[in-house]
Amino acid sequence: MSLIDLANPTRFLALAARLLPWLALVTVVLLAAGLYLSAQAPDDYQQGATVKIMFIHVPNAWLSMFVWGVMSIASLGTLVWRHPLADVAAKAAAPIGASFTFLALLTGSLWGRPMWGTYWEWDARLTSVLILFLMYLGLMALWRAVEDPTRAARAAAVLTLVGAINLPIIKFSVDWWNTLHQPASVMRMGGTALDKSFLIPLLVMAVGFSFLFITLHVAAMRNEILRRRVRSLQMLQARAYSGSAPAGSATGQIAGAA
Amino acid sequence: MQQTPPLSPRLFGHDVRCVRGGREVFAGLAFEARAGEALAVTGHNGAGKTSLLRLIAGLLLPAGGTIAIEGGEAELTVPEQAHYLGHRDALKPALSVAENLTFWADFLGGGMTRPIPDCLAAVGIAHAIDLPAGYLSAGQRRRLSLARLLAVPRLLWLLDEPTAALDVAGQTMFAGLMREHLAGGGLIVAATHGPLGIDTLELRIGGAQ
Amino acid sequence: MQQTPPLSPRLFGHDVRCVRGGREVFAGLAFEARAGEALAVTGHNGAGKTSLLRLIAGLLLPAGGTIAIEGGEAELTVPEQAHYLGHRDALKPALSVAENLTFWADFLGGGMTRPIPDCLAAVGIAHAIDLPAGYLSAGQRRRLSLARLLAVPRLLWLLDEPTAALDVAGQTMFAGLMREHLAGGGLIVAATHGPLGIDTLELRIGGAQ
Amino acid sequence: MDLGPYTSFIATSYLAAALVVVLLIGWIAIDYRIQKARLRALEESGISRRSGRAATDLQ
Amino acid sequence: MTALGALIRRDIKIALRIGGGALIGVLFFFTVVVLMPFAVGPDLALLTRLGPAILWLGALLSSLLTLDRLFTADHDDGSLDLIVMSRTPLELACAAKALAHWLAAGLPLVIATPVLGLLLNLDATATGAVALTLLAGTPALTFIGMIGAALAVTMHRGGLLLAVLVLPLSIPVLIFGVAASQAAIVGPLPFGAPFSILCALSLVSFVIGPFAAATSLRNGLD
Amino acid sequence: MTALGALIRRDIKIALRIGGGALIGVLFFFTVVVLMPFAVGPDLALLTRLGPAILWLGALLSSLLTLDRLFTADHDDGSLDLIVMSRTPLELACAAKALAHWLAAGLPLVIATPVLGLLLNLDATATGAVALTLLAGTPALTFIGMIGAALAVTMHRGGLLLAVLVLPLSIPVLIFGVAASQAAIVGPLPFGAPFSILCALSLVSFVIGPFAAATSLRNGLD
Ligand code: HEM
Ligand SMILES: Nc1ncnc2c1ncn2[C@@H]1O[C@H](COP(=O)(O)OP(=O)(O)OP(=O)(O)O)[C@@H](O)[C@H]1O
Ligand SMILES: Nc1ncnc2c1ncn2[C@@H]1O[C@H](COP(=O)(O)OP(=O)(O)OP(=O)(O)O)[C@@H](O)[C@H]1O
Ligand SMILES: [Mg+2]
Ligand SMILES: [Mg+2]
Repeated sequence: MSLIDLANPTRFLALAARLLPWLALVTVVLLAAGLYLSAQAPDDYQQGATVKIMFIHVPNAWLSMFVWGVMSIASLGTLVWRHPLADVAAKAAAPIGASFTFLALLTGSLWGRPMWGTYWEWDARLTSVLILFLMYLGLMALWRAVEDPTRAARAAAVLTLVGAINLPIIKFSVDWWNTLHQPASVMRMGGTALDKSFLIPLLVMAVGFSFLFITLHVAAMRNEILRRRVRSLQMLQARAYSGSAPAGSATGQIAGAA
Repeated sequence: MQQTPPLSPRLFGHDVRCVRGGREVFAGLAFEARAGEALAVTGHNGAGKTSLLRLIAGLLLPAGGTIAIEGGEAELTVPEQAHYLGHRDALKPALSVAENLTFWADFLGGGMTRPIPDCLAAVGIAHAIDLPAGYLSAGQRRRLSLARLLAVPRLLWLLDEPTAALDVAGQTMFAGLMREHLAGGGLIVAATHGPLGIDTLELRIGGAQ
Repeated sequence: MQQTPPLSPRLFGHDVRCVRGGREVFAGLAFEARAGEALAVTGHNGAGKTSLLRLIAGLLLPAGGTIAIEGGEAELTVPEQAHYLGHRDALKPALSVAENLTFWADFLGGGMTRPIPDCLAAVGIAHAIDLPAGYLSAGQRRRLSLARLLAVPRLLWLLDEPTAALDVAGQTMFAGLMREHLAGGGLIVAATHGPLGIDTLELRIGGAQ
Repeated sequence: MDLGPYTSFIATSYLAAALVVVLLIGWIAIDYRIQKARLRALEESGISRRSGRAATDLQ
Repeated sequence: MTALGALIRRDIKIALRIGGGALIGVLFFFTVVVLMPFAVGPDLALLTRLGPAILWLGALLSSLLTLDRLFTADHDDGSLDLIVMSRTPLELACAAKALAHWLAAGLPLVIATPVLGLLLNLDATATGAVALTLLAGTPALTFIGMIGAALAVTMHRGGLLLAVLVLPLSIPVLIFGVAASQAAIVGPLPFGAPFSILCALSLVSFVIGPFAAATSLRNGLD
Repeated sequence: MTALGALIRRDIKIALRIGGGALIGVLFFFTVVVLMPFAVGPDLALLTRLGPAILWLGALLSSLLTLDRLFTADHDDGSLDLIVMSRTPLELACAAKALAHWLAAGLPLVIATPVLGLLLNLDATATGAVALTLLAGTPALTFIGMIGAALAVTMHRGGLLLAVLVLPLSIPVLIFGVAASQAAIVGPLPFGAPFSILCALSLVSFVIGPFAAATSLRNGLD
């Protein structure tokens, strides 16, 4: 099955119908295994049981950024190659990405309360995730503001790409901004040197959430394709019955020209 | 900037397809016009006349097919060799008649233009030269738009119902201007519901009503 | 809400003067129409046809003169007894055809209205009842506006070029609706450039072109 | 399994994640049904994809 | 009542459909509040102290800036002509439209306040106080802003000009809104006094707003 | 060059004529800054401390909110069609329009800053620093906001949605603008470092803005 085939929405629908059950199955298995493993994971000597929040927090944080990346690639597809599925992919990914970002923020705050004594801190990483969340919402607002999906797609693609450039800029500038006024009051876990007993459940959960994303994304793309089909059929219907509209007005004819 | 075409230029479209708002307006359209010819685009409301002009002007992207000029200025695209006169008249009510026209002459023609007062006189609004464009009646606004076509020479005129809002005298005046443009080797594509007052080829979109 | 006029109602204007943007459009205009009569307002572009309709509808204030209905519902003003159908169609693209019409029926008629599906069927867009109004073509939008006139009974119909955008079948259908309205004792004032398909009195503004 | 003094925080995190995921799945599933139903209704009312082949290819 | 109910229902529906603007106001509110720490610096104590002011400013700007299409949208598509001609008094119709706008765009601001309170490190009392004052005060902002929205029909432009016209009128609301919130948080004044003035301002605006807007609309059509 | 010069001259002329929007932005800037003391309370020391932040916020909101008609005005009257068709590259035309907008609506903000500095009890150095950073930073705001203004053509609506889309993009400018001002006023860091980053951001936006706007305009016409 080549890329050309996939470009055909009908083929995509057929493929999605075949793939979705399997994707869902893999997701369920992975997430179940991940949950089991994280329940088995020992407590951290410093953070106690709260380390369990990590197993949801970190996968969601990763995915929040990963999804924007997917949308950026799709946007290139829309603007440069005008691939017919690209804007469907971008539009379907936005709400899912926003949900993951929301979860990263929420679980991070819930972790922060026991760890730092506050739900929120205007720290570099936290703030840039918050802005990412706002950008997701803005993008979704843009999709909602334009009725015609193809026109909305191009506008959204420009914004997605500009946002992709901006995110690292925000990340770095926020680092700067923070140290300028006061030393980082934020303590955080060592991070890199993660023990195996935490690493394995974390990785399983991360892969599980990634599969969750793929599953949901394929399903949402299918919905979007159907929605557009409904829209164009409705437009046909609007025209089909109109009193005396000339039949076959869709095709051009030449009379007496050149 | 003036067209001194080596060959006699030819505008043609081949298998043009237009989709707007997710709906096909027309498909498989072919047309052709040579230097000195005018093509009248006709068809019922919503047939796609305006859409065709905007496709030629590069303001809409065709869903398929090609539109090109053969024998024009080779390094320029079709829109760069064309004037587009649409329903909206590209005038700023706050600027005076002269300021409006001078701006378009400078912006489109890069200064190599017919003198502004001549153009205004040719369309019959020389007396209003210093009025703000906002005070003009609909017919006078249309005349001011027409003056733009004279101020900057372009090979192809794309006209969307150009005689709307013109009174009888205005239509005669405009027919004269079009005849001059054609005689100078120009091309015209005009969407119209009525007669233009010049000899034209006809391109009918969407079948008989 | 339904008009059951005690006398045969009469709409009249006397010495009406209209000033727009500081310029007099017309003055000393007099007109009259009785129950069952239609008045066609004609005149060249810019003569003041639309202005006259908006004066009657209370949307412009006359610079002089009176406009009144005799023998209508006494406690109501002229605009409150009238339907106004202008160039802009008062439809919300995001709402469906049925939602749009239901809103106007509820808002204008206070619930005492003809059933919505009947009205839509009468103007020939029953099949589109659940579509967003934004998907309709210009002619279909116009039909939906016409359905408003049927949904809520009003004595006086003020119509500004009502047949614009209607195709031939649509014009016949609309002429039938107007005839029905007149037969029921209604009044019509319509600005028009062409024939309406019913017998009318004529009011010419601004003299011959 | 004893989660110590912060049980509520951990539980809330997991529950919130579950809730959001369930909402997402529910939304997507319901949306699918709605679109399918609309398509069916349209096709029953005689609008077939073939009658407007070109118009329905996602453009 | 059918007429007014229909108008309110329609306006809310449109605000929530595709192309409607109901949630954009909340998003703007969010963005403005998130912006503040970047300007002021990430000092949580200072942010907490400024919290009520920041929330009120965000709500004020967002209420006023969403208002610009309140009447111009209806004017552009011709609905306003029919509303003016109808048998429903124009004042009531204006009030109904403002109410619908508040329900779709003002109330969500109040609901979003607790989340933003967390970001600004406000405690439960403080957040509650700000939300309560916003609940009492945003209707006043909508009904005052409505006057500007009606003027926008006459002037054929909305946006910033509207904000410039209306902001000075809304200063009293801002003052008493922040004062009441501060009173609830740090004292020493009682919460009741500024809060009842706030409510009084809202009540006054319910009367003045619709009348001024209706007058301006009647004169502004052409 | 004639073409771009003509475009800049026209846009400035229109902005300054009656009905143009050049001064509304300044008025809005004034209003927002004057509003702040009402929200924050009359604590002069605090106001002084917040001064640069307030001025920057006001300038940010005012620049972005005046931008919404940058392209839509030309789209509505059909000028944009002719600009897109012309022999001038669309990117340059966009840049010229943005430059004109900055001259008519951004520069006045810088000029108004000293007056507002007085109101906020800022001393001469502080006011100078803020004005200088605004001079370096407002072009970036205009050129970033231009992207939103071009998107507004596609969306058939400007206003708040535009602000919501563009505000996150302008956060870096805000951060370094305020940081440079603060550095000049209280130290301890040198003024130069954040200021040169600010300038760099402006330069980057000069490139990205016109390209993104032109892409969006080309695709957004219909
Ligand atoms: C709302 C608050 C929070 C947000 C928005 C947030 C955001 C993020 C993001 C974006 C990442 C991925 C970054 C990367 O891989 O480079 C991440 C990773 C992580 N976060 Fe958080 N976080 C928050 C709170 C917390 C808290 C309170 C803790 C624990 C004390 C925490 C611990 C971690 C750990 C251990 C990682 C993995 C680090 C790594 O892979 O290097 N986070 N978080
Ligand atoms: N902006 C748009 N978005 C989506 N569809 C559009 C748009 N403009 C026009 N259309 C549709 O495209 C079709 C062709 O429109 P077009 O304006 O080209 O017709 P036309 O032949 O110029 O009609 P008229 O005689 O009324 O000028 C119509 O069916 C119309 O509904
Ligand atoms: N909004 C306005 N402000 C100022 N003057 C106006 C306005 N609208 C119309 N006019 C002027 O009033 C006069 C009458 O306009 P009106 O629209 O009533 O003409 P009409 O007879 O309906 O023309 P048409 O046949 O084009 O519809 C015209 O000279 C016009 O220039
Ligand atoms: Mg047309
Ligand atoms: Mg008229």
